[in-house]
Amino acid sequence: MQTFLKKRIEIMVEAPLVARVLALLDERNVTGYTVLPAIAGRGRGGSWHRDGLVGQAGAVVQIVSIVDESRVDEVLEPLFALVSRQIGIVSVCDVQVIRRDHF
Amino acid sequence: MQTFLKKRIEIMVEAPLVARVLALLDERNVTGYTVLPAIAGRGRGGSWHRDGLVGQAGAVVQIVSIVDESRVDEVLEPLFALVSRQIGIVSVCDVQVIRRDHF
Amino acid sequence: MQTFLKKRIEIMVEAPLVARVLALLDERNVTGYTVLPAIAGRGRGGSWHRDGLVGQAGAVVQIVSIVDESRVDEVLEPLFALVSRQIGIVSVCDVQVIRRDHF
Amino acid sequence: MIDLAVSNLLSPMVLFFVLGLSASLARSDLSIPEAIAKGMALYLMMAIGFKGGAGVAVHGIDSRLVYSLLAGLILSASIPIIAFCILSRATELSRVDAAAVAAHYGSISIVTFLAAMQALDSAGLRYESYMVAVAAAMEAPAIIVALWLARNGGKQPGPGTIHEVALNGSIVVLVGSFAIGGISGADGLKSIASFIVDPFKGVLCLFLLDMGVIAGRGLRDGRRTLSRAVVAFGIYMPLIGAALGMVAARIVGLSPGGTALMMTLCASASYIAVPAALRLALPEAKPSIYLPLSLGVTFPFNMTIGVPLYLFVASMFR
Amino acid sequence: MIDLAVSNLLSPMVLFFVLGLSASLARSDLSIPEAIAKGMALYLMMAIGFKGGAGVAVHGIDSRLVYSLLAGLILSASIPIIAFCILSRATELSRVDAAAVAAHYGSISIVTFLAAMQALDSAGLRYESYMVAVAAAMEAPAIIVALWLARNGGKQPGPGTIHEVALNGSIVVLVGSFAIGGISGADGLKSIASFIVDPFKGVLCLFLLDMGVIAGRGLRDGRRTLSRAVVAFGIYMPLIGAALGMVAARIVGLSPGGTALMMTLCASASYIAVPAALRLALPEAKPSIYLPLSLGVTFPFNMTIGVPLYLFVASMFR
Amino acid sequence: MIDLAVSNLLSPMVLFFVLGLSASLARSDLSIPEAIAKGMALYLMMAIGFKGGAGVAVHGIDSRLVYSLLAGLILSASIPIIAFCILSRATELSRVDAAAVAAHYGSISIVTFLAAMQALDSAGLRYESYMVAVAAAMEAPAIIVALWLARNGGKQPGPGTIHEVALNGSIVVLVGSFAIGGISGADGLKSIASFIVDPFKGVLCLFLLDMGVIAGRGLRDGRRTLSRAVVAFGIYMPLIGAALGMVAARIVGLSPGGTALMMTLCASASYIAVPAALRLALPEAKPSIYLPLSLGVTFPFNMTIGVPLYLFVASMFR
Ligand SMILES: Nc1ncnc2c1ncn2[C@@H]1O[C@H](COP(=O)(O)O)[C@@H](O)[C@H]1O
Ligand SMILES: Nc1ncnc2c1ncn2[C@@H]1O[C@H](COP(=O)(O)O)[C@@H](O)[C@H]1O
Ligand SMILES: Nc1ncnc2c1ncn2[C@@H]1O[C@H](COP(=O)(O)O)[C@@H](O)[C@H]1O
Ligand code: NA
Ligand code: NA
Ligand code: NA
Repeated sequence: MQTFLKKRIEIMVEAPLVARVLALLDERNVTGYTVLPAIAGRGRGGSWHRDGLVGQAGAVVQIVSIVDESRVDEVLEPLFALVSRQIGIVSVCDVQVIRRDHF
Repeated sequence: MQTFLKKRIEIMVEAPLVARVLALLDERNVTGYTVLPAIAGRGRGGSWHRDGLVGQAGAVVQIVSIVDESRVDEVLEPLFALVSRQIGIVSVCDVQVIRRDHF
Repeated sequence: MQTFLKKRIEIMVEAPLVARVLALLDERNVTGYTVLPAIAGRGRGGSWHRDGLVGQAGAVVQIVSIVDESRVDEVLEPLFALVSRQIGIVSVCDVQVIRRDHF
Repeated sequence: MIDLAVSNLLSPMVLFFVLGLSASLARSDLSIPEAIAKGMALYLMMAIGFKGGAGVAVHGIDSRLVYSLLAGLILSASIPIIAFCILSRATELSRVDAAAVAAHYGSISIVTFLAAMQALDSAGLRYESYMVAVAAAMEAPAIIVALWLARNGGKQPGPGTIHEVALNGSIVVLVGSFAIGGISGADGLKSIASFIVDPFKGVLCLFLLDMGVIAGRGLRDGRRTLSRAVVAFGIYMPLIGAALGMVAARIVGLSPGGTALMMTLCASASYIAVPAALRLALPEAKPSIYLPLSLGVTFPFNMTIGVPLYLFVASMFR
Repeated sequence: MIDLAVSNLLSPMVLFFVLGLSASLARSDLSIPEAIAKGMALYLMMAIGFKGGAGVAVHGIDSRLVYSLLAGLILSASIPIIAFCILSRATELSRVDAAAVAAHYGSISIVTFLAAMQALDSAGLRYESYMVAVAAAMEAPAIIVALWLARNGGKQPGPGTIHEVALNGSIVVLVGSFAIGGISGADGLKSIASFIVDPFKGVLCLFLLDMGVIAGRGLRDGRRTLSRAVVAFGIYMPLIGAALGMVAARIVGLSPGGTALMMTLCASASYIAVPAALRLALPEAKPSIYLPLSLGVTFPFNMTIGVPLYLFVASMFR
Repeated sequence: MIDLAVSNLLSPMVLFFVLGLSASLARSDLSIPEAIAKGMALYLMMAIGFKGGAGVAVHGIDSRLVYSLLAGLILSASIPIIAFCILSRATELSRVDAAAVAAHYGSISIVTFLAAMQALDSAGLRYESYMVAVAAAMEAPAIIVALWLARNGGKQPGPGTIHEVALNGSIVVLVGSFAIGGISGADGLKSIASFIVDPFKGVLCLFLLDMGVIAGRGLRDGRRTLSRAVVAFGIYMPLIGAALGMVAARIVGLSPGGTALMMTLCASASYIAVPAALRLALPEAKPSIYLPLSLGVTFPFNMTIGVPLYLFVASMFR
């Protein structure tokens, strides 16, 4: 089956920042993204857990966006600027997709 | 440590379709899969959010299945047929696993 | 934009075991990890679903940790020992990150 | 009339709905966790089902019960045809989209029904307990008719779709609780009244706060995707439905309260069960049309203007 | 007897359980969000713990309290041994699987206990308030005995496992609320009665709807993985447990109501705390055997036939 | 005094808080699903808002309402400045961290406020209904002042941040319910009293169980990250705040109950709204300092020692 090479950008970012990251992706005309919840984690700044009434501070959310290779840099630069002062991890990997037109 | 090359299939599909996708994977004797919830997203058809009482329409769910390379095509063809009329994104990437027998 | 090669370790493990896996990662001084919930799945041991009052037995949780290549083996060996008697799948893939110092 | 409308508009129920709607339009981050909203929906289904069943057990089965069910089925099957004809003429929607929208208006919104019941209680108007069963009966038929309209003789919905709609969780709870209420009767009701009767209205207020937020989101989406003609349809179609419901209720001989409920059922549009079914059975239809229309236009219209209007009209048959 | 059984079977509580079970078997998508189910479970634990503690505060500490706790501990430790012997002889299960199943039957199901308490309330039978504490005491010992059976002198459960079981969230809430109820007494109970007493029965109904769905899922899984001999064990073992519980209750001198509760505790099998503990301490045992057996066979059996039977037997000691 | 303190410490409310705290410190896995905790928080906001509004509708608008709001605003803006000065001198915190901590103490903890209201009810002390509005008014100003302190003339918080804080979901529900309560008045309150009044205290108990768990987690984190000087600040700062609140309440002429509430508001520190706002507006400040301090030190201190102390002091003005 024919597949096409794209990039999967995975952003783990602290919850209060999510709205800004999504606004950034919208601005850059990324075709789409999906936000996944996380329940716990640990980083250099300590550990967190989502049970109970907790505010957004500390908690992390995962954003996945599959984009064309040609768009990657255009998205990473401003993401880096945004995330550098905040809590956030951005990783990119190669994926094969079956519908070219979608991205 | 010795690892083995497998393929990680990631399917993001609208929630009402999940049962059909899983039935398809079962039919093709995929050894296993895991379904992860999503909380929000945006695509060409607009954005959605899972808070509040929302129906399944619009919401997306992520299905992850790690399979042997030899099985990939066998799974992708019918998945493509199923997803092509619906909302769904299928991506495949290479992964190394530590237990060969499991997949 | 300059990026750096790291490894993304993805662990799907039965819920009762999560605390032990995280303790192991802490012990090995992994810089961070994030735990994502799953809602359903199927493997050789049957299928499960998180709706309703269900205990932890059977349910699976996903742990994602991005680490430096040099640390991978150090983490995989004990993970393998831990997971081999239990329910768990460990996979590793290449990713590019934008902040080198973080891992 | 004005009294009724004002007292309905100033009831805590409607005020909480408006609060949610305004918060959502002002882009507040107010939101109710999905699990809580689903839990409240289950509770409301269980409560009205049980109360309806217990009511039937107490008052006995009415010969009108069967006629009302029949009327509901016929209305739910014929309203989509009317809606489809109107949409084909008055709007630019494609055949498939028109059929999909039509399905929503033939089916019902249980929350609107709840709001009408609560308004009747406040106004001291009585209604037939079995109207809950009529509501359940009206959920599904519209979908089948709409699929037939969309395909116009093409391939029919598989038995899978019908099974999925008929055994939909919320219908099972509603019908099941109705049956349990019928078996348990007044004693059963008394034994769990402090769970399903006393806090009911308060839970409904909190639930409507959530529905207001959701409706506001629908309204915002709708601004971008709906044409004027389609928005107008979302406002006059409930009135047409209500008129048909009124005629049917008079023929069956329902009480004024029952008439108001039948009008509300016909006027309301589904936004949970039908969209999910259509994504499977009619994936070509665009959710970005039918969801905002039903949720962002018709639902708020009914909550604020529709329901007091139907009550007023029905109360003239006293 | 037949009266008691019928009135129990037709109580809203059991009917909601059956509704959930049937919906699940008919493959309806009815489901209760995990968070809601956990919230209700917490509520039920808090409520029965508090009421039990307040009851003890009012009626004073009974010398039988200590004997009952002791009896519970001994039963919870010895029932697994009996179950293990039977399973080794009557079924094809491996040593490890037999030990794992045995652990479930020595421990208890708090939901079955709740259903029995509610049935006693409906039948107007009184019981000792401290039976809640007995229930808590019976959660853990069976696990330790079963691990010893599985290993037969091999490596013992680490202190980690025991700590995890003993400080398990639901035991903490149950025992903690019992203590708080004991400290707060009748005044404390009065001040929060409209939360933990009045809506209790209704919440239990909704909770049992969920448990029915889960049990139905267990039953479906069990059809594939359980042999006849194992299924049979899931039905006669509760009766053996109940008989032992009855003897112990008579020796301790419990009231008829307390006897029925002790029988229910011994007859019921755990499906939350024990499975989770065993996944850590005995990972070789197959969850696909012990989960469906406890949840899909024994739990529905106790809910429908077991509990009214134990009540009937216990009520003969009046 | 000792009577009041003991009866407060032995109230179910505080006991459930202590249960959660102990369970968390003993590393039990007790936890309440996030959705349930958020649902309860919404419920509590809705209930106190509505009751406050209905209270104002019944008793009429007091000239002191405006003065109290003003006093609240001034206190919320000036306490951070005092806190900042103390922190700069008495602790090793950086300018930015000191400003961030100061923001928390200028803002309020609504749960502490609820606990104080409940303690007043138990003690039979009355308070002004509009204190709820004062609480809402005190949420935000401290943040703006703290940002100014951190930047000291640098770039100011964008309108985005202010919008986010002011339209924060919980403030919207609190203020909105207050308005709805004011419009609906006594009749509205009566119609939903069995939801928002009767079970209130019980829900608060369950909620405080959760808050105890969270506070325990904060306490555990704090052990590692907080210096002694900072922990001490978390205990004496509430007393300074309470003293200021007392003076302001006397000037405005609040009742003893209202005085106790004003003291509690000034003494309490935010741990939800402010941390979230600061992550956006002041990301350089370390959450690992302000979260454990507010949640793990000041909150438990107020719940156990602070609130009864403020009540005692305020009750001397009778
Ligand atoms: N290497 C990593 N892999 C996966 N998630 C991480 C990693 N590092 C940090 N995180 C997540 O990001 C959050 C904040 O990290 P930090 O800024 O290092 O405290 C953590 O609590 C984790 O949820
Ligand atoms: N490029 C993408 N990367 C990740 N998720 C996507 C992407 N495109 C679409 N999605 C998800 O799929 C849903 C439907 O997409 P669409 O069919 O484009 O409207 C969106 O709401 C997203 O949750
Ligand atoms: N190949 C796979 N890909 C993704 N998830 C899997 C896979 N195999 C198993 N799982 C997950 O691991 C759980 C236990 O698998 P098993 O031990 O094979 O029964 C399943 O219920 C799935 O959630
Ligand atoms: Na309709
Ligand atoms: Na037992
Ligand atoms: Na304060």
